[in-house]
Amino acid sequence: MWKSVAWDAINEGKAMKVTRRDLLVWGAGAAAGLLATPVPWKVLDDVSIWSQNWPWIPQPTRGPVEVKQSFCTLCPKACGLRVRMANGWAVGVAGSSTHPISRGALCPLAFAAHQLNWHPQRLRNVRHGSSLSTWAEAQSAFAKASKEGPVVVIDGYSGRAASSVLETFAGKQGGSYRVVATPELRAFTPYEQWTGIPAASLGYDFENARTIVSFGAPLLDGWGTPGRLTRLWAESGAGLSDPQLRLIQIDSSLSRTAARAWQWIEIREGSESALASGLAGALLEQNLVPAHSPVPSMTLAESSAQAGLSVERIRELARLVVAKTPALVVARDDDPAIAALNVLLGSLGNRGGIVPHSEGVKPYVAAESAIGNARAVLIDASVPWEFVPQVEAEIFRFAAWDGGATKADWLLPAPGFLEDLTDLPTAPGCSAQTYGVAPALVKATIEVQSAAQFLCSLDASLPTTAKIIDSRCEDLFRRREGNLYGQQIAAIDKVSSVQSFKEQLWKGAVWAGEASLSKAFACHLKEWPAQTRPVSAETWATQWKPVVMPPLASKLYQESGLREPPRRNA
Amino acid sequence: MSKWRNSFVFAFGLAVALLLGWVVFPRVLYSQKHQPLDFLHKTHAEKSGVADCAECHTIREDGTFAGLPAVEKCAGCHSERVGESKAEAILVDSYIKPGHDTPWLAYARQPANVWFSHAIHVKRANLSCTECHSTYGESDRVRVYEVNRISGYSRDIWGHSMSRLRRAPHEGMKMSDCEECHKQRNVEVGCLGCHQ
Amino acid sequence: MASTVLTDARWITRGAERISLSRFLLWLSPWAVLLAVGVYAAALCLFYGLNQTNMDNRFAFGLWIFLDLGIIALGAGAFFTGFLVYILKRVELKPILNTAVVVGFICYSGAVAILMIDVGQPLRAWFTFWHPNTHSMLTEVTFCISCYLLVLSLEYIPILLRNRQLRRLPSFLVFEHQLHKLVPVLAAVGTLLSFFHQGSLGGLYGVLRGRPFAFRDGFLIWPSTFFLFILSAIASGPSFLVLIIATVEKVTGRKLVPQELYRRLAFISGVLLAIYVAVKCIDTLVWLNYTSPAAGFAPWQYYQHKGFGTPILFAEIILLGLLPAFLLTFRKTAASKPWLLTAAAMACAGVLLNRFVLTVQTLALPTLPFDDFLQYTPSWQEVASFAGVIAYGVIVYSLSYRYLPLFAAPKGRDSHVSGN
Amino acid sequence: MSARYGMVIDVDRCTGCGACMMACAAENNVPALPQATARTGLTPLLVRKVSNGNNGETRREAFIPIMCMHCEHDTPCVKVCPQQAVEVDEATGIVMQMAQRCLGCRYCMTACPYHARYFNWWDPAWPPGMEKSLNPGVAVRMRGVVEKCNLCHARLHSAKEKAAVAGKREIDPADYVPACVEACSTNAIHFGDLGDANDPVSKEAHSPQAFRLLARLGTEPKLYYKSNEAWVRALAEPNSPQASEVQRG
Repeated sequence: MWKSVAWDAINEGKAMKVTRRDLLVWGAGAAAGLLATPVPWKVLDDVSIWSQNWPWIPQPTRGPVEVKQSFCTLCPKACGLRVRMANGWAVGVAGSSTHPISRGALCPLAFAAHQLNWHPQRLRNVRHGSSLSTWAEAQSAFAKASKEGPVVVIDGYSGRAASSVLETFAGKQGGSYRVVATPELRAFTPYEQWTGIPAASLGYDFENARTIVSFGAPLLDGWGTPGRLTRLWAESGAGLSDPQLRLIQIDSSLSRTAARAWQWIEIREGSESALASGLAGALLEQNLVPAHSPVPSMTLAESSAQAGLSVERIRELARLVVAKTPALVVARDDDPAIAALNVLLGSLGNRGGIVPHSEGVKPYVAAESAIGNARAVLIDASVPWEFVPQVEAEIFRFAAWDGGATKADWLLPAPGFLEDLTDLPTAPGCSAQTYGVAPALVKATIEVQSAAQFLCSLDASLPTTAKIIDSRCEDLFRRREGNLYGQQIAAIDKVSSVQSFKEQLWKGAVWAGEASLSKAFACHLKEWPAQTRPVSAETWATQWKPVVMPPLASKLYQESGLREPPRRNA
Repeated sequence: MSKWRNSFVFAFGLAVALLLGWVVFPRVLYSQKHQPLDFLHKTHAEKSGVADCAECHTIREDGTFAGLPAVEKCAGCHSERVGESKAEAILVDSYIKPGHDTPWLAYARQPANVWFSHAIHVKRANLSCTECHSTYGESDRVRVYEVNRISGYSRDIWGHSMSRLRRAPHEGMKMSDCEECHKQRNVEVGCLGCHQ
Repeated sequence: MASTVLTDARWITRGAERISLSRFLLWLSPWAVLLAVGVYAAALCLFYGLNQTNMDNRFAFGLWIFLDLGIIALGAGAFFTGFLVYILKRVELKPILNTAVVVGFICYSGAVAILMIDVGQPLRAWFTFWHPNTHSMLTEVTFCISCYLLVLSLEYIPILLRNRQLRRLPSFLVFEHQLHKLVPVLAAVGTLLSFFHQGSLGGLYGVLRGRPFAFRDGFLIWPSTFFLFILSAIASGPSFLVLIIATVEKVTGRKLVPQELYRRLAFISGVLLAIYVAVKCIDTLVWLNYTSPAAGFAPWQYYQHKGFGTPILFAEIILLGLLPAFLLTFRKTAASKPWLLTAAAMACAGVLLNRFVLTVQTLALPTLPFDDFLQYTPSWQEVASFAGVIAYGVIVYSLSYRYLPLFAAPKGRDSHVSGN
Repeated sequence: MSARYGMVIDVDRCTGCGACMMACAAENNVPALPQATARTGLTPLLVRKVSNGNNGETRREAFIPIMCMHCEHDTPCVKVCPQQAVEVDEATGIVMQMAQRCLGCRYCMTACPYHARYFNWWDPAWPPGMEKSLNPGVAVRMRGVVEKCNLCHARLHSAKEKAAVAGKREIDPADYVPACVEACSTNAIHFGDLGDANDPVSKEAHSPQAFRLLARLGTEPKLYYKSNEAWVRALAEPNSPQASEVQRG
C-alpha cells in the first residue's frame, strides 16, 4: 500500500506543481511533527533555566570556607571580629563573642566592612596633584623634603606599633608627631590637665556605675566600643521603670540614645556646658555633694535661662543624679565644665567612676589644623578625612579610600580592611588595658603601603611594625598579668611560653589587664572651669573613620529611613 | 488522488520536523568542550591504588565537599613526570609546576542556586558514589564535556537521552531526578532543603 | 497612478460601503503611532525590567492590574452575549454577537499581553501550568483566562473566515463551517470559564487575609468578591457593548443595530446592576460590621485618608451603581439615547471604580499601625503600554469592522434576525 | 528534624543601630543599588522607628525590626503563590521563598500584611570585584523575583552538613543562629524552637510582655515582640492611638 502511495505521489509530483495548499499542508505536518520532538519543550525548559542563571548575575566564589578571629581596624574602638574567608577573600564579618570589651557586638557598618576593599572610591594609584605618579617618585620626593626641613607626622589612631614607627621617625628627623584624637579620647583631656594622668590611660568604669549622666554623648549609638555599653545597658534593665543602671541623657533632640535612655532631659542646643555649671550649683546648693569645691561663676538662674530648663527642674535633676550612686558623667567632647562634674561627684579614681588602666602611656599632642613651621606633613591613613592641615608645606597623605577634594600634594594608597598587620591598643574609654594583633588576612589587589611601611622603607634603621608588635607581646608576657581571651579565657600564668602567647595573639586572641582601682587618684579643682564653646551635634557618620561607607550602608539611610544620610564631604 | 497527495505532503512535513528535532537539534543545542588533559580514573584506581573516591574527592571537616581536587593533590605523586604520556606532560608542565589549578570541566556540577550536600548523602544516607555518578570512577577515558548553549548546564544534568524516557539507570541530574529518588526513599525536604 | 492601484475593494464584504483606503489609513495612523509607542514602552519594561514602572514594594500592583481587571470585566459582554444567545436562546441579540466576540477578544488578549509585561519573569510564567498551586486564585485566573482566550480565538476565527478573500480558500471554508457548528459549545465552555475567572479575579483580592480592606468572608472557598465580580462583570458587559456600538455608529455614521436592541441590552444591564448593587450592599454591611472588626480593623480607619473617604463608597454603590441601574431599566430613560449612553457609561465607570478601589486603595491603605497611607503615580511606560493596548483594540476593531461582516448576517442564514 | 523556629524580639533593648539589617543583607547577598529607595529597596530585615505620639520630653521612641513573620496558619503568601514558589517547610516551620521558581507576579507582596516581601526591581550589581565578598552559601537573586527572610537558610545548611559529618541527625542549636540574632549588639533578638516548651524562647513568647503584630488577622506569626512599655505593646493592634501618627522607618 505504501508503495502505491509513494508511486502515486511521485507520479503526481511529475504532473503537478507545488501549490499553496501543499505548503500549508506541509507546514501543518511539520508543526505537528515539531510538537513530537524535544525542540519546543526543551527550548522552553532551557530558556527558563537560562533566566534562573543569567550570566550577568554575579556568582559568589567557590572554595573552602574558614573562620578567622581578628579585629576591626577601621577605627580605634578595636572590636573583635570573626571573619569568614573563602578562597582567600573575606566573605562575611561577625562580632567575636570572646572579646572581653566588644563582647560580640559591632557597629552596623562593620558588618559590610569586608566590601570596603572593593569600594569604587578605593585609592588605587599614587597621585601627585592631579596626575598619576609612582611609589618611587613619592619616596624620592619625601626623602628630599625630609632632608630639607622638619616633617610633621599626623596620626589618627595613637598607641599602635605603627604609631610608634611614626613617632620614632618624627623624633629622629627633628619634626613632630601629632594626634587627631577621637571625641572619646579627647573627653579625658581635662582630667589629664588636672591630674597629669595621660588621657589615653583613663577609662570609665561603667560596669560598676549605677547612674550615667550623658551630656549629649551618643552612648547607645556607636560611642566607644559599641558592644560594651549597649550590652551593659540592655542587661541592666532596659525598658524597666527602675533599671539597675540609670541612663540619663541630656540632649537637645531626641537622639537614638535619648529615645532609649531611662530619662531624656531636653535642653537647648549647645547649652550642655551651661547646664553642667547649673547642675554643679544645684548639687552644692542642696548639699548633695561635699562642699570642698569651687563654686561655678554662673548662677542657677543663668544656667536655667540658657538651657531652657526651670531652676526647679535643674534642682530635681541634681537630686536624680545622686539618687543612685556611683554616678558618672560622660561628655561628648573635652568640655571641662562637664568633666568638673565628675570631680564634684567624687567619681575620679573610684569604683563606678573614671579609672586609670595602664602605665607608661605618653600624653599625646593634639594636632591643630594650623600646623606651624614644617617642610612636609605626613598624614597617616587613620586620620579622618575632615582633618585638613592649613600649612604651606608639602602634604603626603595616606588613604585607603579617596575622600574627594582635600588639599594634599601626594595621595598614597594605604592598605584597606584587614590588608595590613597592625596591633590594637586599648580602646578609648575602656576601664582595662587590652592588646590585640590583627594580621593581614586579605591580600591587597593593588600596590599599597602604610605610612609606617613607607617610612621603614626610607629609613632602614626604623623598627618595623612587626618587630614592635613582637617586643610588645614579649613585654606583656613578662608582666604576667591579666587574661588571654581566645577560644577559652586563660589567665596569663596558664600560658606556657611567650611563643604560645604570641601565637594565640596572632590568631586573634585578646589580652586584657584588670582595672587597677588601687591606683585611685584625687583631684581638686582650684576654680570652676570657664565655659567652653558649644560643640555642634555629631551625626553617626562622622564617628566612622573611613571616608567612605560600605555600599550596604545605604540600607540604613537610603533603602529605609532608619538613619539620616551621611554628611557629604565638601 | 488529492487525498493521498495531502497525506503524503503532511507526512513529509512531519518527517522533516522529526528529523530536525531528534537528530539535528541535539547537536546544535550542545557545544562540545574537551578536558584540559586525559585523566584516567581506571589507571588511578588500578595502578596507583587509589581505592576510595573520597581520597581525591574529599568531604571536608566542616561537611563541605571539596569537589575536584586542587592541583596540590595531584602534585603529591606527579611533582615530576611519571610516564611519558601527553597528559602527563600537560599536567606537570602547565599546571603543577606553575601551581595553577587544572581547569577541569565538572560534568555533574549543579548551578549556584542548588545546595547539594555530599556529606548528607554519603555520610548520613550511606549512598554510594555510583548511585548518582554511575561507574564513571572506573572509566578509562575522559568524556567530551557537552554544555547547553541556552542554559549553560552540563549535558549530564538533563541526561544524554533527549526524550528522558529511556535513560540509563543513573542518567540525569535534574530536579525531578532528585525528587524521584527522594520519593523512593521517602525523604521529604522543602525547596530550601536543596536550594540556596 | 498610485491612488488607483492602492485599493482593498477585493477584501471588503460585498455590498458593504466603506470609506476609501487612504481615509481608513489616515484614521488608523494615530492609533498605529500610539501602538508603536506602547510596544516601545513594553519593550523597555521587558528588557530593563519592572524598574521602568513606578510600582514599588508596597504598590506591588499598579495601573496595569487595575486596568486588566477593568477591561476583563468590560469584556464580559462577549461571554455573556454568547450565553444569552446560545444557551438562553435570546436570538434577538445575535446581531451584536460578532462585535461582542471581537471586543472580548481584544480585551482578553490585551489583558494577557499586559500581564506578560507585568510579571517579572515572563520566561518562567509557564511554571504555573507545570507546578500549579491549586489553592491560589491566581492559578485559577491563569488557567481560565488562557483557556478562555483560546475559546475567544476559536470564536473569532469563523468571523475572520467570513472575509471575502479568506472564504475563497476551500479548505478554510470547510474548517470554518465545522468550527461554526462548534460555536454554541464554545459559548457554553466560554461561559463556564468566564464565570470562574471573573469570579477568581474577584477572589484574588477577597482572599487576602492580610489586607482587611479587601478580605471578605464567603461561601466555601470563595470569598464574596468572587460572586460580586461575576455579577458586576455581566452587568457592565452589555453596557460596554452599548457604548462600543454607539461609538462605532457615531464614527462610521451608519445605523448598525436597531434601537430596540439598545434598549434590550440596557434592560439586561440595568436589572443585573440592580441585583449587583443589592448584593454589594449586603456584602459591604457584613464586611463593615463583622469581617473587618474581627480582624482587628475598625472600618473608619479605611476612610480617613484624603481623597479616599466615604464618598468613594457612595460613588461606587449609589452614584455609579444604583443610579445607572434605574436609568437603564426605566423605559423612559432607556428610550432616550443620551440618557441611555450616560447611564451605560456610568455603569461601566462604576465597575471600573470598584476594580480601582479593590486594587489601588487596598494597597495604599496601611496595615501596621506605623504604616503610611501611600500614593503612587504610574510611570509613562505603564501608561503608554496600556495606551498601546487601547490602540491595539481600536486597530483590531477597525480592521474587523472594515473587512469582516460584523453586523451583516451571513448569507442565507440568520437574515430573519438581523432585520435589514 | 522537627522544629518551629521563631523569634522573640525585645523591643526595649533595640537601639535602632541597624546592625541586624546590615548583617542580614551581607549574609544573604542582598545588593545595595544606588537607584534603590525606601520604597524600591531590598531590606528583608527592616528596623522601623515608632513613637508614642507625644511631643517634648514625654516623647518616647522605639525601634521595631520587621521581617518575615513566618506565619503558621493560612500563611497568606503561600496560599496565593500560583506556582508554589513559597511554602511552609514542615520540618522547620520556615516560610520559604524560592527565587528560582518565582515568576515575579508580586501577588504574595500584596498578600503580606507586614510588607516583609521585596521585589528585585533591578538586576543585582556590585562594584567591580566586590562580588568576591559575596557569601558563598547563598545564591544571588536575579531581577524580577520576590525575596524575603528565609531565616538564613545557608546557616541551617551548614549546620546540617556539620551534623551529618559528625554522624548526627539533629543539628546543634548553637550552629544555627540567623545573622540578625548574631549581630544584635544588645541581644534583643532571641531565636529558638517555639515547638519545644523548654526552649527559653518558647517560654518568653508566652510572657505577659510578649505580643505579635496584627495577631487578630489569624495568621499565627512566629515572630513575637516583647516590651515592658504599654505604648509599645499597643502597637500590636492596628487601632492603637499611634495609628494616626505615622512614622516611616
